Amino acid sequence: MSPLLEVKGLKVDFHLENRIVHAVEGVDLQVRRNETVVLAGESGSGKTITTLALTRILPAPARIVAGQVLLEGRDMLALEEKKLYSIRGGVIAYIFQEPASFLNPVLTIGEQIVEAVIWHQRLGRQEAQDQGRELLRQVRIAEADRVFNSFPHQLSGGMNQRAFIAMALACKPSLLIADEPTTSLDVTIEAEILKLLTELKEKVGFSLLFITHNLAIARKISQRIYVMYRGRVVENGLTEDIFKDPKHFHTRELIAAYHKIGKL
Amino acid sequence: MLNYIIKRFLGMIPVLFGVSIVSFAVISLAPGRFSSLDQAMNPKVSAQYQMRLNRAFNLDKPVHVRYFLWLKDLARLDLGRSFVDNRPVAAKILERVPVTVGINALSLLVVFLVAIPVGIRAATKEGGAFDTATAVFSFVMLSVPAFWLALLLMQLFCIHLGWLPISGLHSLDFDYFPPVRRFLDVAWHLILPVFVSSVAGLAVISRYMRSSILEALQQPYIYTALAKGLPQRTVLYKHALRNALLPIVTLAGLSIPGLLGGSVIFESIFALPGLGQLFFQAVMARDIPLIMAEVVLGALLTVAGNLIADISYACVDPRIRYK
Amino acid sequence: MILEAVDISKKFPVEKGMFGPASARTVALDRVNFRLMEFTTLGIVGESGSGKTTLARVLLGLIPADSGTIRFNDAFISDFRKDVQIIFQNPYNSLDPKMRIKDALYEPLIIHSVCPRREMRGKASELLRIVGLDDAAMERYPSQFSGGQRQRICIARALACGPKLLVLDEPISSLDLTIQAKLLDLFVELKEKFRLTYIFISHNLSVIRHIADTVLVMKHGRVVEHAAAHDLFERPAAEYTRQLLEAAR
Amino acid sequence: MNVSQRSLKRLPALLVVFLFLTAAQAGAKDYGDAIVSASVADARNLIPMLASDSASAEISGMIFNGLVKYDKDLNLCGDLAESWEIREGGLVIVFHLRKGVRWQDGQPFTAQDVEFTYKKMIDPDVRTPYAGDFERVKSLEAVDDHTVRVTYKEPFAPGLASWGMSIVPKHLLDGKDLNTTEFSRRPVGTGPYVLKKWKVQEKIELASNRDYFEHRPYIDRAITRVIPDESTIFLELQTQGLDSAGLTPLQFSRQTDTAFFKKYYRKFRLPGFNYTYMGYNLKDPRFADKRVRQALNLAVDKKEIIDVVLLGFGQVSTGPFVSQSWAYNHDVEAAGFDPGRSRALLAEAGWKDVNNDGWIEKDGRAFEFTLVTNQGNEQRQKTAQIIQRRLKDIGIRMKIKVVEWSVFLSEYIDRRDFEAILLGWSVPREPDIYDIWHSGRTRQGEFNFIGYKNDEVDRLLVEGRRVFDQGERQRIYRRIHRLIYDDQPYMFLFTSESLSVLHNRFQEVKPEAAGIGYNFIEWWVPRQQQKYTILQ
Amino acid sequence: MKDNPYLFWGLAIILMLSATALFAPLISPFDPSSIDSQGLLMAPCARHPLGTDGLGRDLLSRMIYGARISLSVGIIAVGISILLGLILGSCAGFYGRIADALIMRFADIMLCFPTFFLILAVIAVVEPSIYNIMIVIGLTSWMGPARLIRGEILSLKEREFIQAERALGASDARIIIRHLVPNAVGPVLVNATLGIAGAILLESSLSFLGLGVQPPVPSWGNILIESKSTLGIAWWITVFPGLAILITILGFNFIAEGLKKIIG
Repeated sequence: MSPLLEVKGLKVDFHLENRIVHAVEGVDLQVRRNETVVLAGESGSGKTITTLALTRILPAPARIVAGQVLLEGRDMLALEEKKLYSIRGGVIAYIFQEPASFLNPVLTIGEQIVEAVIWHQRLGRQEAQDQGRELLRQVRIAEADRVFNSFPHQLSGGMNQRAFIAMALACKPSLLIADEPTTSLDVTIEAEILKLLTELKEKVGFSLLFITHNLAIARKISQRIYVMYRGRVVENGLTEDIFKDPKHFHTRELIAAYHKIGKL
Repeated sequence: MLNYIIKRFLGMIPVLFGVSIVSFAVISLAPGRFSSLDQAMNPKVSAQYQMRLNRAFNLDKPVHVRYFLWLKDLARLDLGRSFVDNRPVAAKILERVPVTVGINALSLLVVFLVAIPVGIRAATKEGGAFDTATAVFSFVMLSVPAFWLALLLMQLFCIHLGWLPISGLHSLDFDYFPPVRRFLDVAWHLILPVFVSSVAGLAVISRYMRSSILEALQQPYIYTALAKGLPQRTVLYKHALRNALLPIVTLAGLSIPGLLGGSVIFESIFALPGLGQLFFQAVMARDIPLIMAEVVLGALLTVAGNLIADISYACVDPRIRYK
Repeated sequence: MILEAVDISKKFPVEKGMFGPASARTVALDRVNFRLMEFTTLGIVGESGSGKTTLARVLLGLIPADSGTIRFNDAFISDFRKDVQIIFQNPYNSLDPKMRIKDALYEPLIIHSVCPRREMRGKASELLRIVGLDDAAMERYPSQFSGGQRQRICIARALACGPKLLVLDEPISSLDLTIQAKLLDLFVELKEKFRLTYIFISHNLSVIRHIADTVLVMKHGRVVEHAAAHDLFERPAAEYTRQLLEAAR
Repeated sequence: MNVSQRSLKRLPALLVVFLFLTAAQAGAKDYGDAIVSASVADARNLIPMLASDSASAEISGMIFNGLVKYDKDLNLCGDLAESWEIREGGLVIVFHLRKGVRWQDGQPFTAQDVEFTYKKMIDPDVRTPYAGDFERVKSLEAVDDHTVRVTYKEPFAPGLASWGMSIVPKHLLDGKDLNTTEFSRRPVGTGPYVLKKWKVQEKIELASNRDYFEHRPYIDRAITRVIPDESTIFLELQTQGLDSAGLTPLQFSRQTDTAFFKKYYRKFRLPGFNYTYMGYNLKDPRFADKRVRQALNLAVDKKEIIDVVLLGFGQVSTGPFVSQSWAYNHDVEAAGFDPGRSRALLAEAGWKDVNNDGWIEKDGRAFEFTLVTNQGNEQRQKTAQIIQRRLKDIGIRMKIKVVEWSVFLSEYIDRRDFEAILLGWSVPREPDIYDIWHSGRTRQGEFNFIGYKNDEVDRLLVEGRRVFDQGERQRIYRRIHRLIYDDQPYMFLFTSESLSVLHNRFQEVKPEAAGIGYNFIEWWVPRQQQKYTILQ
Repeated sequence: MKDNPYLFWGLAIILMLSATALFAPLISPFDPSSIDSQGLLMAPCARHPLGTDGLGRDLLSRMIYGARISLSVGIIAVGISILLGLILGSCAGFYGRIADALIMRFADIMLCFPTFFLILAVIAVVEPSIYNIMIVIGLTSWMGPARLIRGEILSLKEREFIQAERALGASDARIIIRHLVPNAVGPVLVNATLGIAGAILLESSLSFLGLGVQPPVPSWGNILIESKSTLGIAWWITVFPGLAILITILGFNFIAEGLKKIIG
């Protein structure tokens, strides 16, 4: 069965004032339906840029130089901008690292969820709000109404991230990209969020592309791992194979650090 | 909210008190006293007249006594009478307020209505022709001395082309015009003054808006908005603009005191009966009650303006409103 | 015993927004007691808001405690500012951006007149060598270094005046795992070489397990458990400790 | 001519209009139009006795009348008084008031109004600057409704001219506090014009008084616009925004000889009623020496100052009077410009350039002094700079200090704290200059601040006040003129001419000694040239 | 330098003007105060490239000497206001609480007064020579820099490298001089260049009110004001000084913009 998402030879350059930086130098990866894939790598390895390139929401200086992003056979990079609107949020959704800074500080949580629902599913405002509150309950937020009307700075990191997940799943995407969603959270809350994500994946059914530098998490939730180093995928395979028999020196370095201070 | 405002008002009292003391001291101790003589000295004006004036205006009493007398009157909200023509100071100020506030409000309106869209367009088309054009305009307008610009524009538009009236607020037979014509007449007279007085503001606010929008567009929550598939327009006008407008609200609040600050030069060139002129003439003639009234009024407005700016900022930015 | 903290407490006023009541206060530290043995590493673990950073700052005298006392054993700590140093979490914030590395290293040397002016360059390059950096770093500015390198420079600066006790407030938490591993080794090496005593604060249990001799678990400003590292990880006494361990596995 | 006019008024309005139409061709004057002039400052108080600033004085002068006024040849003639008699050797003046005169609110004008005005003038609570002359009156008595008898403590010649002071209506002001009454903003007088509208700091509009006792003025409205900036006034002139305005020498000579101005305006160059002088502090030993003062006078070329500063629109001043006044002594010759004699005179007084460093000294001290003048008067500052350079030529170092007006009065003039000042006097029609030159007038706040004392001048000044006969007074004041010029207490510099421009649609404007405004009520504008006609 | 056009052009303008001011006596064709009663109001011609004024004085020479006055008024006035602002601002920022409240309240009081009122009050006591004008403008415009520096120091004080310095045992004075001020100097410099522009404008407005530099000493401000009455026939006396002020302020604004780019 063809994979949900297939990335071929993706290259992204950064045009800075006086020099060009090759952030992504030819990445190939696949994500099948309902599969959890981890994209592991240290800071500066180009993992975040790769995921942002998939739906072309790159920062200004970045330019996609080469490659294809096939989503159910259609190449995202060739699509006209207007056509991408329905894909972003509708087919591919994102969760980011610090929920507080990735949520608009002057809009309520409810408003930020509702606007996506209205835009994608053309619902009336009242209907959209009901659906929004239901989404918050779905991500196990007890006082859904209070949170619906609160602002991001009034909620804890964990609560904001739950709201963020609700927002991402508002339009039932088939691929959820999570970029280090729990790195800035406390250990206990991190565990809860990971548990929530896996449960929702089973219940709702979507593929998960999980980006992290923490191999403990990678081992816990993923079937397959891609290891990125300096803009290239240096190794990929089933999770257990990578842990047992890492081939690339950087993977080995990662595994060694994991065994030393990564796992308990 | 209320106890915050009360706290701020209580905070104001010392400032206003300080202002009144400093200004009373400055104007009383500064050399030069009130005198009715014009610069063309008229020998017919007798000498005792000056003595009578000094006695009438308590100028012969020591400074601190006079200050308390003034304070006592202020407590009864009586701002006293102007030395120059003995009219109540409050009336003299009130009759000038509409002109000064009117022009300042108009130019503030022009500034915010024009500068914000200009700033947005310059930001969204960064580096484009429009952006560089507005940048050059802003720089030049920031650097041009306002009264020099006024003189040149007057020479061009009023004398050379004759399109605009030179000075004053109304045409000669304004009182006999029908209402509509009256409105047009005043508007016609205000074109040049409002333009000249809003030029600097336009430059500052459009540059400020441009950098504020550019900064907002680089914030992380913009990626979230894009990731949700929202169109470019919504991302710009709902997410970025609302955050970018926050500092502008403060700027608007802070320019409230300016509303009452008439510019002396401006009003004398365009012969507009504003507060700037009144204050300058009062200071030159050492008309103490009038000076004190305007200084305290100005101080009250400055402090009130700061409060309004803070409150408006809080109303607009939820991060400050609730913790 | 190098240091003893007795009933340290500290409250912070909370800003309840511009219009809320200003009087509400949260508890940062609530009667914290512990003893620190010389040449050992005390690990302090707790989630954000548990008061571990506040404790570090109180120990360094950067923030005054509301009540309680810190007694130093003057056999070890004779000159407080010289003998006790701190390393912060965010490497991008703990070096003066406008100052060359050479001058940053000279600061402690000048303040405590560790050596005469002409020997300072030598001393500085020796310090850099100790933390694994070369002389080229001298003339460059902090912005020209990676996070890991900057943290090494901070360590060099802390060692400049020959401290006895180093308080490490999440020193490696914001770095990549591989670099965290290397820095941990450096800390261990330095502790032996200079016979130092550490207070190592982290929210990462595996890092604490790796380096700490005894561990202090904190929650909402109170010490929940204080035990030898081995005992704590095998047989956690407090319920909260068990929860933490469970979540991390 | 007056009687026929009055009867016309009683005819119903419509008929009157008809008569005008028929009368127009017969060379009779047309009514209507408005004259727009500008003032740098707004009026402050329109009660004549309180109007100390020039703007207020001008406006109230059109709304009120005094008992007497000056005619075109600067002689006193009757205004509200038809005639007057001087009795008991000048001790008593009896005024016979004009009959049938009405206040602008219809009430009749009587002697009671004159008595009321007099009482208010000497009332200490009324802040009038002009009380001086009236305090010399021993008693004033309204013999009947139209006769007033004024008795002086001693003969006081200037007393007659003082009755040029406007008379105020008793029935409107009796019992009111003149300093604060609203009357100052809504005056009611007997004069040719009525206050119609006063928009503060914008404009004051006067309408013609149909029942004016002489005759109804031909120009319906006199509007004064307040324009604080001189250059803005001139700009308004260039677009016919104003009908009349004063001009600076530069504007008069260079900026108004354009086709536009020749087509629409008439220029007037009239003798001024002022003189500018450099006053020495006579208590300063250097200036106490008359030879030094005369030497300084010779060192400065007044002609050059007039050419550069006034562009020739002025005359060299030789004393405290203006040439068109009968008191002026035409035999007094200006000393002329002679630096050589000036150096000689200075040497005679002991001032020589001993170490020939270019500056003259005496007993080791260089001749150095500071000239103080006031801010805001460009002509005085330019004059000071020219004097500075001329005195440099004879080795005297003069510094210029420009000070703000009210500081100038209180810190320098009142305190006599100056070495030399550059100032000007406006010269009233009445030649009595007792207050400036009499040695008794040197106390604080009084006008003989240079401290001038000349017994003969003192005696003549007192004499000039007692004598009523103009011939006799002329002889006295001409003598005073000679004596003062010889003493050189002031270096008399120049009298600047009053330059003005008037729109040429106004007819019957004849410049005389008293200027052009004396017959303002006669001015008229032919109907087709009228510019500001509004439907009443 | 090339990649920062604003700074380049700004410095070019100001250096050219400073040179003119410095070598005024050498390059000025005439003595600025020599009165020539024959040459009144001559249009720009070979002998007088910028024409002559109402007293027949050569405009070019007066403009050159005027540059000296206007520039020095701007620079010295801002020097005083920055110095005062630096001292008061850093005390308020660093020592906080009472010092902060006192200094800031005093600034509030001073800000309530219209500038020319403060200036008039001082000028009335001390006659308006050039130096007094500079001092007065300086004394009445320190509030802006003080607030700016206080804000900078308040934010810097919390930064960790200051805490580290404290931990090292550095004295307050050392921290202020070695660390706080160098880091705060960037924005202050920008504020200073804008301040100079403001001071030059203020001097010309003061001349308008008769309070500026007193004739015969030429400053662009008082040349411009004297030209008001001859605008119609002698346009050059109004246009050139105005242009000179415009270009000078433009130069300083460019430098400010350039500096902003450098300090980021």
